[in-house]
Amino acid sequence: MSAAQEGAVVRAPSRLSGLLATLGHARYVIGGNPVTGFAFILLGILVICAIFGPWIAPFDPLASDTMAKLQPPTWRHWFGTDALGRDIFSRVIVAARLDLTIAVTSVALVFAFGGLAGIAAGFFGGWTDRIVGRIADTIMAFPLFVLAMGIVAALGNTVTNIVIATAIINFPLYARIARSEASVRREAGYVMAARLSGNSEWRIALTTIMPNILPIMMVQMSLTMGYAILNAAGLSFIGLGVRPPTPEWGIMVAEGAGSIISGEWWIALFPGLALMLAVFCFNLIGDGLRDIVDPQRRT
Amino acid sequence: MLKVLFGRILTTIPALIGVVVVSFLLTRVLPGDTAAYFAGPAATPQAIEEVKKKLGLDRPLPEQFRRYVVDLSHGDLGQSLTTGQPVVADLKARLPASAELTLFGLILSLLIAVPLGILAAVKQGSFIDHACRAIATAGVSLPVFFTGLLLVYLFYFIWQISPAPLGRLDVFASAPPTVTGFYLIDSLLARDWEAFRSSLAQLALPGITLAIFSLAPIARITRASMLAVLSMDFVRTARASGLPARKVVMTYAFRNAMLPVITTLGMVFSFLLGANVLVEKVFAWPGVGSYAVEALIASDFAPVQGFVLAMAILYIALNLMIDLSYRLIDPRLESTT
Amino acid sequence: MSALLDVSGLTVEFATRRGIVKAVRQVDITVAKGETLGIVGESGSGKSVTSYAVMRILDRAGRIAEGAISFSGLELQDAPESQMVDLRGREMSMIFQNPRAALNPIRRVGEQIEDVLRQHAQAGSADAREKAIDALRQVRISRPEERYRAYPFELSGGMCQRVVIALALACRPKLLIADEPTTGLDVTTQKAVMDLIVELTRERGMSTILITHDLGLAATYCDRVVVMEKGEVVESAPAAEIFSAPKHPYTRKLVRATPRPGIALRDLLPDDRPAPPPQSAPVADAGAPLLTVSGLVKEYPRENGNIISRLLRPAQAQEAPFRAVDGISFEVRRGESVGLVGESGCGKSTTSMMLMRLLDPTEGMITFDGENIGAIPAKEFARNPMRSRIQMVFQDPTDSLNPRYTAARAIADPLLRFANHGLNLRSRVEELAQLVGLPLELLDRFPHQLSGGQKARVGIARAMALEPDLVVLDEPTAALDVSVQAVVLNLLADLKAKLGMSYLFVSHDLHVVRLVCDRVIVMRGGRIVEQGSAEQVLEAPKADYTRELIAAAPHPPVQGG
Amino acid sequence: MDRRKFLKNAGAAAAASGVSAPAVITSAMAQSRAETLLIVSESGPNNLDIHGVGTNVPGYEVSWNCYDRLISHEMKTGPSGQPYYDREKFKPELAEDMNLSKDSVTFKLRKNATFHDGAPVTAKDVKWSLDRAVSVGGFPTFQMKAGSLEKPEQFVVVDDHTIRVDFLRPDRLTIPDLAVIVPCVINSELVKKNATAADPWGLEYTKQNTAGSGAYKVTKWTPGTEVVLERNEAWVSGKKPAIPRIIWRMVPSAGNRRALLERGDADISYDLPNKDFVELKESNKLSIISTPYSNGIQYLGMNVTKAPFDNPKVRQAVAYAVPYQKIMDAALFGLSKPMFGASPGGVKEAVWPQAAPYNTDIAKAKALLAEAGYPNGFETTLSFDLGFAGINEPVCVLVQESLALIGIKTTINKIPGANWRTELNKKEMPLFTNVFSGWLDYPEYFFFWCYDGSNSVFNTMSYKNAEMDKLIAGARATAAAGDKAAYEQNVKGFVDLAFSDVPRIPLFQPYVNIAMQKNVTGYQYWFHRRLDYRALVKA
Repeated sequence: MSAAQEGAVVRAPSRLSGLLATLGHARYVIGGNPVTGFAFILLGILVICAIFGPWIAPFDPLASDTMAKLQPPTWRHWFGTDALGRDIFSRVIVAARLDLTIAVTSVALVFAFGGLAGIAAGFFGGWTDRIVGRIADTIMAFPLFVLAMGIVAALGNTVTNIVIATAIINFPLYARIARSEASVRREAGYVMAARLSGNSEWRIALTTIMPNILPIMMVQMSLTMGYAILNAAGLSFIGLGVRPPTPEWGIMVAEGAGSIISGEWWIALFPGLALMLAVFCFNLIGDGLRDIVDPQRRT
Repeated sequence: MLKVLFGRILTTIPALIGVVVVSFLLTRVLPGDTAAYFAGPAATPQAIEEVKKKLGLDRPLPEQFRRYVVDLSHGDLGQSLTTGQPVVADLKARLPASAELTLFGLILSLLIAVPLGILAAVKQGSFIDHACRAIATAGVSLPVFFTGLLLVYLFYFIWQISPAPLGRLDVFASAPPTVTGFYLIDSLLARDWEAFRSSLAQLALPGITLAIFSLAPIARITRASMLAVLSMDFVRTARASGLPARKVVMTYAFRNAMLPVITTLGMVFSFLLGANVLVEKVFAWPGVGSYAVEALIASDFAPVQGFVLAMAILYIALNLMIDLSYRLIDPRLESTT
Repeated sequence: MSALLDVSGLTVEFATRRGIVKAVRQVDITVAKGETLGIVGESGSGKSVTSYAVMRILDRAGRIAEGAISFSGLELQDAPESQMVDLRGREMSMIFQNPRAALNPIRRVGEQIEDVLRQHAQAGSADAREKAIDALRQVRISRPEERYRAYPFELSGGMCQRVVIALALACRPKLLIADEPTTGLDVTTQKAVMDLIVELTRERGMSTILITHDLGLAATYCDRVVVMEKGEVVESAPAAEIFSAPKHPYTRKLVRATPRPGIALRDLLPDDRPAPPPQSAPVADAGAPLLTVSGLVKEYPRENGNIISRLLRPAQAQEAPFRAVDGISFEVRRGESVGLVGESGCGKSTTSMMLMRLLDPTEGMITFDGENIGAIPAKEFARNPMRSRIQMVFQDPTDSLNPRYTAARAIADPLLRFANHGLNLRSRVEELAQLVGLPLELLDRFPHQLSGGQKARVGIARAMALEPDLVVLDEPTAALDVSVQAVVLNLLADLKAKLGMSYLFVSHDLHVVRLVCDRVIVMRGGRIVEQGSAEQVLEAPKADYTRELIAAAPHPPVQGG
Repeated sequence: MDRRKFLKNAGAAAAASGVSAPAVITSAMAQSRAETLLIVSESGPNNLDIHGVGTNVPGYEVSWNCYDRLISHEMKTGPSGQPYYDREKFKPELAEDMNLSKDSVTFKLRKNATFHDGAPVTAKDVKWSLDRAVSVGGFPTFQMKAGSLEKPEQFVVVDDHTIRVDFLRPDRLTIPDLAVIVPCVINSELVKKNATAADPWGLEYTKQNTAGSGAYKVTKWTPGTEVVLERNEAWVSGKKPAIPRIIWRMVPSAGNRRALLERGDADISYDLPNKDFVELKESNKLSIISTPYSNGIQYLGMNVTKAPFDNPKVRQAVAYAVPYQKIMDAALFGLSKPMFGASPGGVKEAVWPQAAPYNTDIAKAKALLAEAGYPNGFETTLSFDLGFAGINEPVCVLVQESLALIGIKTTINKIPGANWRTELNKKEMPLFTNVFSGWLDYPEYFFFWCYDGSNSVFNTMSYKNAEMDKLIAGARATAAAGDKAAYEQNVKGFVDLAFSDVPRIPLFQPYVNIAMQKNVTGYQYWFHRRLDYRALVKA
């Protein structure tokens, strides 16, 4: 259908009122759940850091200053300095961009592929279902982190490959959720109605099933973003992460981890906290979204 | 029941074939040149060629795959070049260590997460609910290697309540005679309290590290499925029949809520096996995870393949167990066999 | 008779996202010893909430804000929970609709009864089993020893409801609250269950509260009926009076809207509403066959196992496939309305799905306007121009509307696929909305912002959008309140008259079928038991099964006029 | 209650409740603790035999301690007072006497020497072992070749206890090459018994078992986890070792290795980050010994076959841009010997390694780069071996930062240890850092491998210069001939050329660091840089 035609049916105010209703509900959920509200504030801070990081950071995150190496937190260096004298506060802030990019792109990728494959599997069933199921089973049979390691080791340790590996290991999860949600809706009245209206199966999958699954997928996406960051950090720990001296939380924790014993706790702690807060925030938002989406709570 | 088991095993065959192919391909595209690595620090190109020939790496890929599959059918997973041992022997020696650690972590996690999840569901929206969510989420938000190192720092280095992170036993304690390969069980069987104490002490920190990591998914699914079950009609019936809250929650709601929890356990286990890799590295744990990582870094194909196959079989076995326990809990599935 | 239960000034509040909502306001209800009281109301009337408040099993969000509940001299509104636990099941108990869901799916039914017996110290570990079996026997469950070990999924719906009754009556309570105990059950089962409840409670001199939306049911089984609307009691009267002399306008409306023998479709509507002018479009070659079904069969394989397990099983061990529809033949003529009646599992839904070309038949022909559309695979039928000529109105108006489409978008959906491009969609949609009586300002709302009746209208408008020749109505009013049902049924009749379509009306409700259909087909076990003109089948049934069905339907006292 | 007492009580309480209590050690355990040396390191051996395929460096340590060689080195005092092997002086090990002539050397074996299984050590075993070393291929054969030991015919059994090694050509590295790890003496009868047609040299057997006559034998080996060695009580080839038992545990996490040392649970480790060594030294709880790598250097290499590094001016510009002092401070914590800042005006001493005449001078670097035709710099990648990321990563980050100042934009490429050698072999990396050190501590040995036009694996820059080749060949010839003056001339010449042409920029001479409990003494520095257990003493 042409957008113009569809636009002719749907009037602008309805979209707006729908949005307002959703927002109103979101406010209700957040009001009833202060933790989610807190998470959204955190997300805001993270996004600001990701966008304006280089301007916010008081120091050049890459500039070494061997005279000021391994300084504990001071007024000048809030989070202290690392072994090369780089300002950890600046590095933590600037790293937000890369970490969020990894999280967002890998999740977008897996949503596109896993989500579509799952919808196709759940909606069409038969061979599509079997093939998608087999692929998912095969991936699931690997311990996921080890598979990610293998992929990054095989393809080379670039940010792109970390993103690809994270997407691949999350494929089964998305495919399964999308599959089960799509197969539940396969026989729903409105899907049959869409058939009666003369919509082809593919069109129904994309225009009817997908938008209805989207909210549930959003919950999963939020949870996976946190996992993607953790995954990248784990890869960094065993040396398969991003390239130095790029600031990235995982690799900063990994670098600083060895220094905990020798007393330079701040090197690992602050990026670790940032990492934790980001993952924490995505997880809480995922939970919050679930509450918003969940029809059981939507009374 | 046996028929079910057999049927289930048959359905896993395609996935197993997939695993064999993927693991083979994955390890062959690893960029490292094994031959160069093992020809020694001063190898000439000829020396490297020699090693290549010795390892059969000069053959075409399909030929290598054929040989791999033939060997596999004889139970031969090849030789690890990093440890110099047959992969089967290595896995045999190391698998119990990983399994013991993972199961210990999982059980610990279950013991904490399930009651927490139930409590959060029963007192939905209360302070406890939010606290449960925050605690569990914080646990999963920490990179597992960071948690591990922090625990070592605090419990071993600062407070000195934990033994040195040196593997499964104290350096000077001797391992109990092998029955199951699980030191905790073996030492109990042998009534070797010293070894039991030592292995429990060694297990504590890595076990806690894993437990912290797996708290969130278990607590979350317990809470969610408890909430779903608590809103079901039969719970209302039970309440209307005057059954006390405790009985309603534990006997009626919880048993029904167990089903999704058990399903999630499969995922969590796979999750933990991945996390194991990092934990084993931190705690010098002689398990398969650290073994695979080292092999991967050294482009040592055979152990990586062996590890992956072992994990796939473990995972499939675990899913079988989950399937069967599901049937034990839920009579509805029994009739569909 | 002294009062066993006395509810006075009860107000129940719920905390929702729109703030505090009073679900029940200032309700006074009295139940005498041995009395059967019916609480009747449409959805949202607060009838269930009232009973939950009496049992003190309201959700966390709900609380008793005001009022007193006195039971056997005990004040329940602020009794401690421990005392309530003791009362529930022993002194007062409750049965619910959807009996299968009301039982713990993974616990043997006998054990569930034992739990209650032991809880109330009615049985020790020695005799619990025996007493539980006895409880099963009392609700007329045959072979109770065997059933004791059964799980709910192994029992039929009616059997489950008997178990729930056994559970509720096991400790011989003084009061039984039955909340829509027969909704979702087939008519024949419904009658058996209601008879059982009445018999057992009378036998024991118990008081009963029957909560139902069905005024006919309440009038048939209750001594006294309380009518509730929007959280308030509007009328309370002896059962006989409610039908013969309803006082409150709402009661009158309800009474009128209840389908019953001997009335016409128009009689369902409130008397103050003027009957719409009779219109009828001339139907071209009326009476000519539009749809002919012959030898229609649908088989399903019994085993849904995978290929491997199927391969493993020896060929002779494979069971014969299940025949959901077993060789039926009938026809629908132009301008005709045909009722397809039967209890659940009789194959009527499968048949309608095949006619709609959403499901491929195993055997047989479906000839529509001279073309065998049964030969066109369901997957390709969407693109067939014939698609626009057969449409459907679904059972559940909520489920059949895409939650992400506005009403206008939903109605326009078939137009977007089939109508020519020059069409002004919006005006056509508005035209259709007017046709089905949907206020235009509702067109831009989403399904969750519409009431059940409004959603039903949207569904009907969508089915009518392409001016089809045949509309399959799959229990179109089953999910609606009676008053809404009355309006929708009339609307459908008007539309048919106006547009000259044929209807295939799939339903389990004989009263409704009688009002709407020209001819009736009765199905059972995938076969046609009887077919003929509505009058003939319903007034003078030939088949035993048809007679059984008619006898089981509740017969409210007929109101004159 | 003071803290210590509290902890003790807490420990006891914990023990009673079945939880950990490291403070409580039974007396039997304490006894064995005193007689055992606990070594911790990141990785362990993959093969107990240095002749095996792909034996890793930790495997060398096992070989060194469990097998004897004909001869070994005497000790001298090293740069910081520690015992240090004497390159020039040999001492008998299995041989009790060595007789050197112009074309051969003859060894008389100890009559009372036995293998671990009690069999006597004979000349036959020695010949078999040397034959094996030159025949099995791979690293051992290669190492033997470095001392012109190439053919089995060179090893002649004179009688049961006498063996002669014939020279192929005069080579001053022949004798030193007999004292490295590779020409170890193996129990030939025992190994032959366990050999197969497919494996005539019995490599599979010696991989898992030690079949030598050395001071220690491996009694338990769990690959990747631990190696347990017991003292050979019948050892006669030297002074009886002081420590009866060695437990060598693999602890992958550096932080934990440090913690173990600091807590006194581990006795010795040479496998810690430099920073930890510095801090441990300052805390004075442990003995720390640092020794520069003999004949070893970490450098920045440039591929001279490709633009822009084919231009010596560019290479010099890079050499002036390297932040040497920063590297010393931040990456190495001072634990290395500087290899920069020599006064200009040519090489004065015929020694190697020695400092290069470069300093950090950004202005000069810029000028040189402009002269070379790259006034705005260029882009390239800087690669390093992830296996040594602890030092390589900060070094590369600092170099990257500094190069950016002269317009050279670099991307850092971490290469996993396994791929590193492959990458080196390809010789395609434009810019990289690496370490090379030779067991045989002679400048011409180093230069032959690293700068000669024969372009060995270690000539990672693919450097080819006829004049350089002539000087290296000259040094080898004059050394064999014993012409000291001409030799020194040649050495100074090639060092000078290496500095002016700079295909590789020396960064620093790394240290071997060792951390021991104060009660452990007797550490000796060896060319192979691994531990010699025989000399260690635990009080």
